Amino acid sequence: MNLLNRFQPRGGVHPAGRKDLSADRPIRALPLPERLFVPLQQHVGAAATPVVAVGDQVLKGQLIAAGQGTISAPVHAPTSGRVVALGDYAAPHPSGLPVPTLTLESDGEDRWSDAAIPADPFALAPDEIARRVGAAGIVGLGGAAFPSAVKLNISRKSGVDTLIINGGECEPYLTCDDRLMREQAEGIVAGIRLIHHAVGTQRALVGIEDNKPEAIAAMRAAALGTDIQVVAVPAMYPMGWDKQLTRALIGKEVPAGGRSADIGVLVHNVATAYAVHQAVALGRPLVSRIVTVSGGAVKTPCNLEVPIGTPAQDLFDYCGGFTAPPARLVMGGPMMGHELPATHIPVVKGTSGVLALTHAEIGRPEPAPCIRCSTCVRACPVGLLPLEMATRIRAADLDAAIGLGLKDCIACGSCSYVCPAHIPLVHYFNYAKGELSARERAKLKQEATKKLADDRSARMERIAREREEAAARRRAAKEAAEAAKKAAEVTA
Amino acid sequence: MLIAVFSLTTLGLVLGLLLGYASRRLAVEGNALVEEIQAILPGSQCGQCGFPGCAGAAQALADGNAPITLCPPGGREVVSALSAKLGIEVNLADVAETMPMTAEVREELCIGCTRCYKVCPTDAIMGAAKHIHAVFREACTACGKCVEACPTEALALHPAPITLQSWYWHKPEERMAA
Amino acid sequence: MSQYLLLLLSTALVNNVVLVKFLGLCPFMGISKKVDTAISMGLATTFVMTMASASCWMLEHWLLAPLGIEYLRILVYILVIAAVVQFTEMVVRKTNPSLYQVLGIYLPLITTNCAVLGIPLLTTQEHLPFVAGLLYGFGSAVGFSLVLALFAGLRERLALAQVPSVFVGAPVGFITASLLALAFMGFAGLVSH
Amino acid sequence: MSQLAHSPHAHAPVSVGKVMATVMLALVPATVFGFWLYGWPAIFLWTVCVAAALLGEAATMQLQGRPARPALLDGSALLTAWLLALSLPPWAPWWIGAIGSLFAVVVTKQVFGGLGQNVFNPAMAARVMLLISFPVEMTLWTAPAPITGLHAPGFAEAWRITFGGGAWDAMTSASLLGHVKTEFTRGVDLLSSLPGYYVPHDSVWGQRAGSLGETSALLLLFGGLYLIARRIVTWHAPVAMLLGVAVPALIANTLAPAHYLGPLPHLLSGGIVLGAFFIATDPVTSPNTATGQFIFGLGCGLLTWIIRTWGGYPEGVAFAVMLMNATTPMIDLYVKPRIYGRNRKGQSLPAAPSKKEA
Repeated sequence: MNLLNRFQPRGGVHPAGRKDLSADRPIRALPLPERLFVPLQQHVGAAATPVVAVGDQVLKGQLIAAGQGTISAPVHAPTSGRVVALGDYAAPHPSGLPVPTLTLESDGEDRWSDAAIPADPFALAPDEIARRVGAAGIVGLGGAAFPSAVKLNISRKSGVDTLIINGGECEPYLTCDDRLMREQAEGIVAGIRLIHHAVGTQRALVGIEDNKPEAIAAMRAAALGTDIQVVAVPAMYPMGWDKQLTRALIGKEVPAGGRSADIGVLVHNVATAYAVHQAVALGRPLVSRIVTVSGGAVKTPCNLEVPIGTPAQDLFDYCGGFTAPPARLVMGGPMMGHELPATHIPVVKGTSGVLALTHAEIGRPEPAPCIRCSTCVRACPVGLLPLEMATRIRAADLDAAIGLGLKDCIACGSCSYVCPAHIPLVHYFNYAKGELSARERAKLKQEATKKLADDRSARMERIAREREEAAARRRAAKEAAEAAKKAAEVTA
Repeated sequence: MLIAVFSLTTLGLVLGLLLGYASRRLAVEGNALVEEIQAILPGSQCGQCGFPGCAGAAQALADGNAPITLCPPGGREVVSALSAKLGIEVNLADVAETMPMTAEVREELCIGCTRCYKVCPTDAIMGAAKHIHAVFREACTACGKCVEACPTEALALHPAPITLQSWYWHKPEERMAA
Repeated sequence: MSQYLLLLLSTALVNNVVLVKFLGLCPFMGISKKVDTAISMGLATTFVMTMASASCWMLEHWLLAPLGIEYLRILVYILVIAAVVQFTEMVVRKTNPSLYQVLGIYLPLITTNCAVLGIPLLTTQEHLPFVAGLLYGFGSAVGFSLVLALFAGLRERLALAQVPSVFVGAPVGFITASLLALAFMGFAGLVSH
Repeated sequence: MSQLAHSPHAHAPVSVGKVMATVMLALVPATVFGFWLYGWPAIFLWTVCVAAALLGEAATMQLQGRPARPALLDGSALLTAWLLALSLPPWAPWWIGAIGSLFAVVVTKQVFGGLGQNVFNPAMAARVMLLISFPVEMTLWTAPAPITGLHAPGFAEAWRITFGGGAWDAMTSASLLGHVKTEFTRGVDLLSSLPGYYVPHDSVWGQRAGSLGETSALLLLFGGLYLIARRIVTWHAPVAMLLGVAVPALIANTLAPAHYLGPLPHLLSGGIVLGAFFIATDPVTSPNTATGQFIFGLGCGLLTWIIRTWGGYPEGVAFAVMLMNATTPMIDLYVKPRIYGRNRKGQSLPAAPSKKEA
C-alpha cells in the first residue's frame, strides 16, 4: 500500500491555471533597455563584490562582480555599456528595501566579450564543467536562486545517482519554462547531458506536468536516442516543488532538514539546464532569462527574453501597457511570488514572471473566523496542520508552532488559497519564521555581548586589583623610605 | 479512650518512620536553579531590573520575588525562557515587543570625554579621549548607561536600522478587537 | 468478573467522581491547563486514591472496627492519605523534578482533594469487600484522570480561542465543565446497581 | 515599512457563507418533507428556533461591541437553529425552541468566542440541555399528520399547539426507540414488541413518529451524499458513525435477537443519519485529520449504540456527539498527518546511502 501511495502526490490544490493567456506566445527578445539595474545579490548566499568602478566601459558577459565565499555567485554585465552608478537601489524583495546595485547604461551595441568555447564540451572534466557553471553565475532559475555549481559539487561528492529535471512549472500564469521546452528542447537536453556528465548520475528524469503536452512532445523528440526519460506527471500545485516532484517520479522522500543528495537525487530546473548548456557549450554567462509577462490587466501577455536588471516597467510597456489599472503587481507566480512595490524594480536571475492582476483575479475578501474545516490540512503538500499552527502563532506561542512542524512549511500558499475563511495562513507562517530567525540573531548577539560583559568585568577586576597592588607597593615603598629617613635622623 | 490515643499514636509513629526512611532514600540534591536562571539572563549587568546585576536578579527570580518580565533588554525571548524554566505562565502577547534598539552618537555634540566609554558594560563604544566616539552596534545591548553618563546628550537610543537581512513579515492584523 | 467490570465502568463513567458527584473540583480546575500535566496529575491522583482506598479498608477492618473506635475514622483516614501524598511527592520530586515544579502546590494539595477522602469513606459506607473497594477507588481515580485529561484538552483549545474578555479563564472553564457534565449524563442508567 | 500584500495573490472562490449555504441546501428536502408530514406546528417551531438564534447572535455580538452583520450573514446561527429544530419533537411548544436556540447560540457558541471557537456542537448541547431540563416536553412525539391530510391541525389550531402553552389533545405516540425501551423495561422482549411496530419501509419514508430530522432517513441520506459530492464534508466521519452503530448492532442482534435491535432499525431510527452526515461532520467540533474524523465518527456511533442499548435514555446521538466533542482535542493531539520527510513520530527519515558510496 505504501509503495502505491508514495507515488501519489499528497495534498495540493488546483488553482485556475490561466496559462492560456501566454502559453501560445513564442519567446521574443525584449528590445535593449537604456538602463539596467543589476543587484549584486541575486542568489542565496553571500553578495558578490563589484570588480568594476563607476565610469568603466563593460562588454556583454563581462564579469562585473565576483562571488565571495563558498556559497555565492558572480554577476556579469547583461549588455555592453558604461557603469554609471554603484549604490543602493530598490530590491526585488517584498520589503522594497535597497540593496547594492550596479547601474549600467547601455551603449546600444550589445557586444559580447570574447569567451573560450570548448570544441567538445563533453570532453571537459566534470570538475571543469562545475567550475564553468559557477563562473557563469548560474543559479537555480526556478525561483530558489541557489548557486548551481555548489549543488553540482555536493552531488558529485555524495555520489548522487539520479538527476531530476524539474519541468513542473505548477504556478498559474507562468509559461516561461513551457515555452522554453517547446522552443529550445535541444539546448535543454544538451544541458541535461552536461549535468549528467558533470555529476556522473546513472539516470536522468524530466518531470513535466501533463497540462503541457506540446512541451512533453518536444522534449521527448529532443531526448530521443539519449538515456533521458521524459515523464508526464499529474498537473497540480505545487508539483514544481522539487521534493514533491521527486516523490512523484521515484517514490522517495527527502529526509526532513536534509538535502535531495541524501537520497541520491539532484534536482535542477529546465531553465537552469538550458543556462548550463549556454554557459558550457557556448561560453555565455547568465545575463538574461525568459520571463512571462501576464495577468488580466496586461494588454498582450507574452514570454520575453529579458536582460537581467531590466526594470519591470519596460516589460509591461513592451506588452502594450495595462488595459485597466492593475490591482496588484506581482513578481513571480501568484502563489509564491511577492508584490512589486513599484515598477522600477529590476528583473533578476530568479524572476520567472511579472504579473499585473485585476481585483477579480486576486479575489481576497476580508478574513473571517476559522471554522476548522481542515481544508488546509487536506491541501498541505507537506502534511502540516496550518490551522493549528496559525492559531498558535496568533497567540504568540511560536514554540508550539514549531512543534507542529512550522520549520517544515515550504510557504507554497496552498492553505491560504483554499481557506474558505480567507485567513492569511502563509503570512502567519512567514511572520513566525522571520520572528524566529530574529530571535536566533538576538540570542547570538546576547551570547556575544554576555561574553563581552564578562571580559570587561574580568578586566575591571584585574585593573582594580593591579591598582590596589600598585597602591600597596607605593605605600610600602613610602613607609620604607620614611623608616629609612627616621633611621637616618636617629643616626644623625 | 486509651485505646484511641494509643492506636493513633502508634499509627502516627509508624507512618512517620516510614516517611522518614523514604525521605532518606529519595533525597534530592539542592537545585542549581539560580545558576540556570543566570544563564538565561543577558548578563550585561545593566541594572534596569532594579537588582544589583544579573546574579541578584537570578536570585530574586529563584526566590519568587521578581516577575519574570523584569528584564527589558532580554525581551520576549528571555521571558519565554524563564516561563519555561520556572513554570510560570505568562501571556507572551501581553509582553510588549520591544523594538531592537541601539545607542547612537550624535557626532556634532560629542566632545570625546570618554565617560560613555567607561560605563559601557559590553565595550560597545569605541574612541579615545578628545575623539568622537562611535557605537559598535553588534555589541550594544541598549542598556542606556551611556545615555545617562553623557554630559552633552550626544547619546540616545534609536531603533536598530532594518536591513534586508533583518527584515521579516509583520504579524497579520488581528481580525477583531476583543 | 463481570461485576468487577461493571463496578469499574460505574465508578469511572456513570458515577464519575468529578462530573456526577462533583468531588475533586479543585485540582480539576487547577491542573487542567496542559494535557501533559493533567495526565501526570491524573496518574499521581490514581496512585494516591488506590493506595488510600486499600490502606483505609485495612485500617477500617483491622483496626477501627475491632477496637470499636470508628469515630476516629476521618482522622485516621486523613492521616493515612497525608502520608501517602507525602510519599508520592517525594517520588515525583526524585524522578521528575520539572513535573514537581509544574504541579507545584497541587501535589501536596492532593491531601485536601475531597475525592481522595470521599472515595474511601464511600467504600466504607457501602460495606464493599476488599477487592471491590480497591476497584472502587481505582475506577473513581481513572474516571477522575479521564475527565481531567479531556478537560485539559478542551482548555488547551480554549486558551487559543478568542473568548470574550469577561469569560476568559475560569468562567469559560466552568461553563465547559458544565457542558461536559451534561454530556456525561448520557451515561445515566447505564449500570443499575 | 511598506505594508505589501502577502502571497498567494489568488484565491479559490470559496467562503464560509457558501459552505453554510450548501449545508442548508442539503437539509432542504428533508425539512420540507418534515413540514409536510407534521404540518403548521413544525413550521412554527422551526421559525421560532431560527428567529431566536438570530436574535441571540445579534444581541451577543452587539454586547461585545463586535459587528453583528458579518456574523449573521455567514449563516452559522441559522444552521445551528435549523439543526436544533430538526432534532426537536415537531409539536413542541415555542419556548422549547426559543430556549434551546438561545442556549445553543449564546452559551455554547458565543461564550466561547463565537464561530469556530466552540468546543461542543451547539445544536446537540442544546438538545441535551432541553432533554434533561424538560423531559416531558422533549419526549412527547406525535404521529405524522400530513399537512394535506384530514387529521392535520389547521393554521389556527397549530398556532395554539405551538404558542398556546397548554397540552394538546392530538394523537401522541412513542418513537420507535422509546417504544422499545419502554416495552423492554416492562419485560416485553423485542420479538413480541417489535412486530407491527417497526416497518422498515415507513422509516425510510418517515411515516413514523419522531422529530423532523429523524423521520425521513432517505432524504437526509441524499442531502448527506450531496455534501460529500460537493466536497463540503468527507466520507470518513459519516461512514464511521454508521458503522459504529451497525456493526455492534449486527453482532448483538445475531447473538441475542430477543434483546438487541438489528442494525437496520438502529440506522433508520432516531438521529443517526442526521447525526452522521450533518452533526458529526460539523468541522468546528470534530478532529482535523481524516483518520481523526474516522475515529470520531466511530466513537459517536458506538456510544450512541451503548446509550440506546443499556442507558437510561432511548436516544443517544446527542450525548454521544457531545462526549466525542470532548475527546476531539485529544484526538487532534495524537492523530496528526505524517510530515513529508518524517516518519509518523515526527523524526526525520533516514538518508538513503547512494549506490556509489556502497
